[in-house]
Amino acid sequence: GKSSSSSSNKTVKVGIMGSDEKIWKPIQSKLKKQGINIKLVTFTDYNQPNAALTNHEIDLNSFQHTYFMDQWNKAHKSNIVSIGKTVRAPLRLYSKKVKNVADIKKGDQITIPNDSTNEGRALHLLQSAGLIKVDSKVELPTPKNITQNKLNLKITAVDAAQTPRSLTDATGAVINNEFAAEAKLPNNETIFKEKINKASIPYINIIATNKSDKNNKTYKKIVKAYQTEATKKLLTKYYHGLTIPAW
Amino acid sequence: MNLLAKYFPNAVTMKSDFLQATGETLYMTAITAIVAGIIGMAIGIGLIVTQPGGILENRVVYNILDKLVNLCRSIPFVILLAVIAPLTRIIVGTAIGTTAAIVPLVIGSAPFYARQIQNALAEVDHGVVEAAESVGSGPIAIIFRVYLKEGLPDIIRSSVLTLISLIDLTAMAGAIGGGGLGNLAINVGYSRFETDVTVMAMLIILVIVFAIQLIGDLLARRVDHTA
Amino acid sequence: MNLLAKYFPNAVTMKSDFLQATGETLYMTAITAIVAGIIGMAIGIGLIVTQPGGILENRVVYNILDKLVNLCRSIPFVILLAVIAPLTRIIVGTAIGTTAAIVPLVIGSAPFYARQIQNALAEVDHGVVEAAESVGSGPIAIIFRVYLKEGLPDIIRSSVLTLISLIDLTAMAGAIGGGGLGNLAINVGYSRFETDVTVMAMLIILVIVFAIQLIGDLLARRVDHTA
Amino acid sequence: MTNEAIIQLKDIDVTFHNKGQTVEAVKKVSLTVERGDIYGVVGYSGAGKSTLVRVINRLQRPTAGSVEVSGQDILALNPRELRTARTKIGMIFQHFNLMASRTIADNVGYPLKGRLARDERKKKVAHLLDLVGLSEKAEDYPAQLSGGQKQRVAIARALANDPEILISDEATSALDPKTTSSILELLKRLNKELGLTVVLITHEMEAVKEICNKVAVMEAGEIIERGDLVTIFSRPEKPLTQDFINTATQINQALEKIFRQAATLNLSESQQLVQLQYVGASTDAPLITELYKRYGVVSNILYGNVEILQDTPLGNLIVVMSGEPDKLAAAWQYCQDAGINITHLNPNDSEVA
Amino acid sequence: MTNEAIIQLKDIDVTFHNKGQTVEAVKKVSLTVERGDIYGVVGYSGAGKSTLVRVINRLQRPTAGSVEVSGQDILALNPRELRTARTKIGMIFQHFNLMASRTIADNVGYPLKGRLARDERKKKVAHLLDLVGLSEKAEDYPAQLSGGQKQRVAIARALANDPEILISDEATSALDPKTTSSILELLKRLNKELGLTVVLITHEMEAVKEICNKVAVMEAGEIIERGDLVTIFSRPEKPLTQDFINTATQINQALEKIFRQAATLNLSESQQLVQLQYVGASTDAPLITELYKRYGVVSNILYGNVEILQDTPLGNLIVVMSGEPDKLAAAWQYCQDAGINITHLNPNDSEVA
Ligand SMILES: Nc1ncnc2c1ncn2[C@@H]1O[C@H](COP(=O)(O)OP(=O)(O)OP(=O)(O)O)[C@@H](O)[C@H]1O
Ligand SMILES: Nc1ncnc2c1ncn2[C@@H]1O[C@H](COP(=O)(O)OP(=O)(O)OP(=O)(O)O)[C@@H](O)[C@H]1O
Ligand SMILES: [Mg+2]
Ligand SMILES: [Mg+2]
Repeated sequence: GKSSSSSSNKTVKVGIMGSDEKIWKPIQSKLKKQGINIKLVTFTDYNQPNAALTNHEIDLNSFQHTYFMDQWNKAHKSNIVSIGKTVRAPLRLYSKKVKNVADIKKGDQITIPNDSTNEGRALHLLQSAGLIKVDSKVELPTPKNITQNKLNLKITAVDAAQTPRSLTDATGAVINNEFAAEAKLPNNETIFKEKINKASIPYINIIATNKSDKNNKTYKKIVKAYQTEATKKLLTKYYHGLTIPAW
Repeated sequence: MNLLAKYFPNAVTMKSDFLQATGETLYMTAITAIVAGIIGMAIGIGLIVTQPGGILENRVVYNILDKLVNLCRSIPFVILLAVIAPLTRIIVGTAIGTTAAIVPLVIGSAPFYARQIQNALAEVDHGVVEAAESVGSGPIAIIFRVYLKEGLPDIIRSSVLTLISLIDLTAMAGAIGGGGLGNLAINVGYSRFETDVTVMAMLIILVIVFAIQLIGDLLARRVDHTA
Repeated sequence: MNLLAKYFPNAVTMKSDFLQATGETLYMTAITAIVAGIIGMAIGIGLIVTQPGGILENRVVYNILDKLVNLCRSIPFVILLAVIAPLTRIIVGTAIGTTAAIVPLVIGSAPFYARQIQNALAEVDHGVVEAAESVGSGPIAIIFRVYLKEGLPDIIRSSVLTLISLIDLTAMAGAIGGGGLGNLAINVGYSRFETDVTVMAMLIILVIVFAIQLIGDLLARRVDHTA
Repeated sequence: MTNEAIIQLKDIDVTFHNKGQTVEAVKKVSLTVERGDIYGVVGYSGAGKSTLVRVINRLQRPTAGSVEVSGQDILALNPRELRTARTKIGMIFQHFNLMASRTIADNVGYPLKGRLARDERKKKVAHLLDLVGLSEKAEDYPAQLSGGQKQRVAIARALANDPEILISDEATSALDPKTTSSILELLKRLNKELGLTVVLITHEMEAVKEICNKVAVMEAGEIIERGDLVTIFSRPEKPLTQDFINTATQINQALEKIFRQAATLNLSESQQLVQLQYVGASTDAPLITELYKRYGVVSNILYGNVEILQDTPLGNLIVVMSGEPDKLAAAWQYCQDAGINITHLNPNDSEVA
Repeated sequence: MTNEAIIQLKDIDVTFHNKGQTVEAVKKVSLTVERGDIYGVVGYSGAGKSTLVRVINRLQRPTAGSVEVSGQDILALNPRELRTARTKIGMIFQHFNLMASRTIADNVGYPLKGRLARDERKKKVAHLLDLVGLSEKAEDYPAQLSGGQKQRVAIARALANDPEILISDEATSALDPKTTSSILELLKRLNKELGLTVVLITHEMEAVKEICNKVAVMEAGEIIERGDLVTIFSRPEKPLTQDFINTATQINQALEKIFRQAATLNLSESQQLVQLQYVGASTDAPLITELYKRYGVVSNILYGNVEILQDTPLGNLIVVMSGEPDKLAAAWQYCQDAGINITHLNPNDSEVA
């Protein structure tokens, strides 16, 4: 579409999640000095930014990980591609009631985010923590796909923003880094953390665009502007090490 | 069955999920309807009888109820889910799960229903209320034997409206682990791009909505003797 | 100002955000109210006049409208936001942003309003309609000069109810980048655990809700000449 | 006035179905109203009067039968034609059916909207309100009116369109005698001056006597008797009609009282209680004086009702006649020859004529 | 019957405020109704009758004044006491106020719920419906009734509680003469047998004549005349009262017609048109015969209304008297001496008495 023009005074619309504004605002001002106008379009729903992208209502988006993008492309026969990594946002298992995974008792309740990718990811996390086993044939498991649950844990999917809040009721909660940071959860309440290994690669967040715009120079500049020390500092400031730069 | 499998490839494999979700939706809707129904009805009646010119005119009570209803109605439901967690914990022991969802659902729908009841009862002919007063009926008798009886067709129609809105509201109960068809449609169908699951969930909701509307219309017609 | 800063540490730094969000909420609410108001009113009137015994009794049209309303009301709003994106794109050129939010808001609230209007007009005395018929009034005159005129107090009360529900609905419009106070409350206040932002956003919504209710009550009282 | 039929109902049936129950409100009724008639319809409460007249402007579609108004088959009209036809038929509803949301002036002006310019409309409304004596309530709302005031608004509204036919369903039932009189006079004037045809449902026999030229009596969905006013009042055939006329003249109550009275209880051999009924010119001859002059019979009027219907006098007297038995017999013969209906009453029979 | 006052209204004012407008519906009205009275209240439409009686059971709180019913200060009662007091005051509303959602039987049974056991209630309701002739409509709903049927339901409901006082606001206005009679008879019987006190608002002077023992006449919010029935009817003082009585007896219309009639237009020197009005025993003397016997004066009755109110005859005759001028004068003198009110009418004056 129209954004393929690389004229420098062109406005580029970037779709992000509302909570990422504080990271993107400084980048926006920085780019302005370089003659690139960024318009930030904030979303709250994961489905919308990709739809908007394929419809050229926005030019870039930065909210998803590769895995989600692949899923989306498959389902919508779209051609969204990554043009740069942003951060790793490992999931963590938190608890206010126990200090160790081993202290989790029979019949305890664990909450997990209810959006499908995080839900599946959270179940995998619980599996690697040795709490449950899930059907390996299923890519994105739901609590239905739990094949072994020795402790007879009650696993409840709730809104991602609810996971920190559910710590009052549940023994443990799998919480996105973003919400953990916002809720200012103390580090010592982390009882298990997603490992950074090969398996976690698909969960690296990216800046994405339509395949046709893959080589757009302006967009590359924007990626560059993101992948800076300044951004790293900001991430540390806001996420206290919960979110890890991935470039 | 072949056709079903063709158009609902994912949904057909999730029979138990659908059953459970339907059960959750009906459970949340039913319990909420009863509790919010009673509370909303009570507040709605309270508003009517204490309003200026009402049979128990009382400026203070009226204003408190009126403002309370407005207050509750000002809180977006998603927020409500979160902010009343402490209350939910007191009432049902936990703030997550299907039963816990009922508390915010009640608080989210009772004030709405109260307004509906208030509007419905405002239509009851004042002359009939006077006739009841003239034979010595007290406030209780006038409420139950005049307002609720005379306003019944409209109350039923308003209840249908509220009930259907309530089903809509239960869709959001997924946020606190309430489950239900709406949650299935959103968190499985929609966010995993399994459109057929969304469609199937919506079809089931549709059936419930039509059933409620049908029964409501029948009842309303049966109790409406004005023409 | 000190006190404000103490109790609303985050909110005070976001004056422009609040202004913008308030503007967005008002914008979405107002435009939706007008569009959904017209559509809902038309459908509600359609239901009343084509219903069995209505002045333009027509089983087919009545059933189509009735089912259409039920159908739309069966779709949870969050789903609606997504499924009508193609339609939204056709109408406003884009499926994201404040203006784009208006399309699902209209589709989400118009059927609800239609039912409200239907219920309100069902209360208009049949004898008065007959009186109008007896002097040779046609359907248009009866709709505008009898139904809408006689039903006005109830229509106003129902409109207030719908308008307030609509504000609630705009809170979800944030999902498609619609912004607004609800979005602020959810995405900043709720998701970022900045409770004061939530509270502030809710206070502003509260003011809007109270204003609507107040104006509505005043208007309804002014046009109600039944007692 | 021509003899042209303006309303012709033929074999009208109206049956209501309510949850299995069936009410035959009107059964095989035919009725012809001629242009310029003031046609009274009387009958028991629930006889089907309101239902019958609602058929005239098709507010009630009959289950069977045909309706012709001003030569048009009302049942065959399409909606547009029906509306035009209705503008010529004014209707005053038994339950008024005023619009609570409009002022009195607006209620009355309702039918004129779009037909008259604003100024003319205002003038006409003012005139109509003046006719019914409600000028100072023009800006009030129906809820602020008394029962009779509401009824007068309904009357004014029904006249707003200058209808050719006025259907009046108990239009004076809530009015005091004075106001009733003035309304009836108004209708009569419109009838005389503009040829307004009126179908007047009423239970007030005074109203019937005052303005109707024809009467139909309904009972249980049927018209049991009909005819011109004087005939019906002077020679009612059906017991119901007689009852209505008697209750209207209160002759039954009078008789009861008379029978209880001293004067009649000790009647001597030479005294006889009789009821005299006559129509027409008889009153011009001084009957009572004549009876004395000719036969020396003294008549004492205990109860009397002599009235003039449509310029025809109608007499109804209860008298005690005193005289020699043979003279009395002669006097009675004289009366009969003069066309006077004479009934001998026995006060000791408590049975009433 | 004792002379105990059962309803005592003192200096009642009722003022309505509507958007700046003020209507003084009732002004400084005092009224005493004694136990066993059937007190008629008549007056122009909009005179304030309904408003006044609504004060009795405090459906309308007066702006000023005091209300005493059965010795209780109604305005001072607390809600519970008021409810008890109200059970003893039955009220028939001008607009019926039936509950659309209840069957006829349930409407009538409404006041009995909780006071009578189910079986007794059923029996009583059946009895009441029978009294008003609506037994076969017991299971119908108000919307299926005719106007008069609705009114009868309202009457039955008002009687359900066996009230001591019945306030009846135009309770027979929608009823045919026969049904009206039977309802009035019913009220009279309840009055005689159970001492029911009735306040009867009506515009039907026949109803007043038939059952009231006292009458008050209202005009523009005030009671302008009051007294016992015979006094009011025989010697009405205020023009309004006279008008009402005249319109009721239709004497005005009769005069108009008479003036138009042949018999009166060519009156000779020796003829005179006179109106004779008398109360009481006068009717026992055979007046007309007497006039001929004594003075040779021949009287021809053109219009006559002789009726019996509360066992007192009341005569109103319009006659043409013929005789020698000096004999006529003597005859008139005789009438006057006998307590008969005599008015000379001049047919060429179109002015009506
Ligand atoms: N909608 C209806 N459903 C069933 N029955 C009805 C309906 N309307 C009228 N009726 C019945 O039809 C009969 C005739 O009613 P209608 O109103 O014509 O009587 P009416 O002669 O006007 O009486 P009134 O003098 O009391 O007004 C009554 O027995 C009444 O109960
Ligand atoms: N709620 C009200 N607001 C304002 N004015 C009112 C109200 N109710 C009655 N009035 C006025 O008070 C006056 C007396 O009314 P009321 O109903 O007592 O008359 P009424 O004597 O019963 O007349 P009718 O015989 O026509 O029923 C009328 O002029 C009426 O317009
Ligand atoms: Mg009728
Ligand atoms: Mg009145």
